[in-house]
Amino acid sequence: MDTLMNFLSALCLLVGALICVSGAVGVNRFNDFYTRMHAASVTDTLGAAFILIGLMLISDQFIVIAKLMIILLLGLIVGPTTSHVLAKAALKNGLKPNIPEQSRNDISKK
Amino acid sequence: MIMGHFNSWVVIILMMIGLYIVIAQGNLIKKLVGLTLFQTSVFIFYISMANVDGATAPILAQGITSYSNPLPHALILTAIVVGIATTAVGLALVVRIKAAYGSIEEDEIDAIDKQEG
Amino acid sequence: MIIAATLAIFAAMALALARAVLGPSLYDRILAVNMFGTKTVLLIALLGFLMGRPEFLDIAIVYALINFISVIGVLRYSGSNAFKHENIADETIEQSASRSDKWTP
Amino acid sequence: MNIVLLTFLLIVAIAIIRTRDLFAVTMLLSIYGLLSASFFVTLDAVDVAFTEAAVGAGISGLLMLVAISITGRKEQSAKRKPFIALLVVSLTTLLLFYGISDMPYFGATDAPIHNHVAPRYIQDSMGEVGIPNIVTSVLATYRAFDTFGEVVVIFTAGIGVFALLSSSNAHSQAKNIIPDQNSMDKRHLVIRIVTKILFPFILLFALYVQFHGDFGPGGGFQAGVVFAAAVILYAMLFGMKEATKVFSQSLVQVVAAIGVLLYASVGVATLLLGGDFFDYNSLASDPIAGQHIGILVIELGVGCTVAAVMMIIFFSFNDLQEQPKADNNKEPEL
Repeated sequence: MDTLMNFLSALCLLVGALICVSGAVGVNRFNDFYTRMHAASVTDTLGAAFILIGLMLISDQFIVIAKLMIILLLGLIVGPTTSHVLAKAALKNGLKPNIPEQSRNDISKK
Repeated sequence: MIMGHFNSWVVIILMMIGLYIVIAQGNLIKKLVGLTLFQTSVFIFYISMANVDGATAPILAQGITSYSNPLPHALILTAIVVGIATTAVGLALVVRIKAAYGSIEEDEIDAIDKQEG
Repeated sequence: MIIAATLAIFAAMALALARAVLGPSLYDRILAVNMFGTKTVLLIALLGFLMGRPEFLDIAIVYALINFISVIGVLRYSGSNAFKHENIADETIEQSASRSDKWTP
Repeated sequence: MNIVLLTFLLIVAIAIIRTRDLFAVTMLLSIYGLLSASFFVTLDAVDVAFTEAAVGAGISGLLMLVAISITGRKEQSAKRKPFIALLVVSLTTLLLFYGISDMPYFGATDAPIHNHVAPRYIQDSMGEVGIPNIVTSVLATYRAFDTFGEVVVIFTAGIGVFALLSSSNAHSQAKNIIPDQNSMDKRHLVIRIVTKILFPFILLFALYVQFHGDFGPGGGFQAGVVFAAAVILYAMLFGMKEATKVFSQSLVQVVAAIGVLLYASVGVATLLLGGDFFDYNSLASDPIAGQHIGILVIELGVGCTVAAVMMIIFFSFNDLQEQPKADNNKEPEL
């Protein structure tokens, strides 16, 4: 049981860490603010959730699990909200998405 | 040997970066940022001094015998809040200077002063 | 495994830092700060376990809250007219904007 | 680990020098605050990290932003005699490097700082004060007079900001012209609802921090800042008018003064009961119980003052920021 928990937690931590790093790489490699934001916001929430769940699995005190739960809930509520507001504010203040010529034509046809 | 003083070196460099900003850059808000850097470097210095090898946070718990030094923590805790309060006073002064001179660049303020006096 | 996760968080922090320093537009910087804040929450949680005293997670909760508040504050004041996007000269986005101004969302 | 964090700190500080856009500088400063707070966690200073998290990353960045939105964003690229500055800075650096060369090494257990009063705090504070968080007992009992001074300084700073900003000319004009357009209005529905959900929990968390400070990281300073941050969030989203319905300027000012008075009255009460100034043992027949009462009351005083002063500062700046919007077009440098 204990080893199973440890294994699961290690798996969660590893997956979460991978997701976090891939998000950070995406933030640096995409060439436009909105694509960068999609990389950051999606991976932030998911990676954080995985890491926190991984930590929950190896902690043995109730209070620690409860606090991790609070952090997880906060992250799930706050993360998407800030991304939403950020994108909205960027669009409203005149930051245009960088869309290649061809796909723009596709959009305008529809 | 090298690692033993690494913290202090970084503290000195940070402090000097703050000092450089305060002396060399003309914008008053930038100067306040420099002061904040300076101030934070002092905090880091104190907290580094308080650290003890192999110790944990100074909150008593069973089965732990070695704690970090709590005195610098108490000093710096209050200093952080005082620091933000005094920074706010500085920002308020900057805002008033902007209202009086129409600028927050040191050179322009000097020029206006010379014209008037 | 906790150590591996911590190192990964450090790597992610470094990359977010690069975006904050380089970030051409204002919103890139806000994004980087937000991301940095999330990574800091995770780092604090991991450090608690690494140092063997995980009861100090209160700090991570404060981080999550304050991060939210500061990002909202940034957006609130970036909405005021001192921060309108078109006033910014050092934009690389601007060049692409001139190409894409026919497209309106 | 702390080496990595310190390197990050250096990178951010150098980036701050090189950046001309004040908005970007504020963002970097906020990252700097987050970094130094994580650094404090790695060095076991959880209480300090708590405060720095709330202050350095949140409030200080916000105040800078408000100030920048009043005074303008771009820094002039005036190169002003950097050689003299460089000379002074490098000289001081050399002297300081020489000065630290005989400091005790980082983490040394036999450093002088660890042999003076610290062992007494660590060994005897449980018996003398009776609370597990040594930082709180040092702050509130052993060095209560010192902390009192700090609280008075914070209070004075609050008064100073209020006096500087409330009497300005810009403030008296245009008071009734501008509607409440500057708050995020109806279009930010999502964030308003999320804030409405979170707001009571943040206040509750602030109270938890306030009263849990004896047992874990926390206390009056941190709780005050978190409480003020919650109110500031509300004021930013729903406008000053809504926020001042509950936390009106006069009420906040009175609370700030009451906090300081509460702190001082504990000292006076101990004097009257026959002890020394801030000697809580005389507050109850049992010394430990007396200590508990004393710490509870003064932490409450600290919390009230800090929260109220932070609100005063923010409200003063925000009032000013909302006023000049009407004639903002005149200002040339934007």
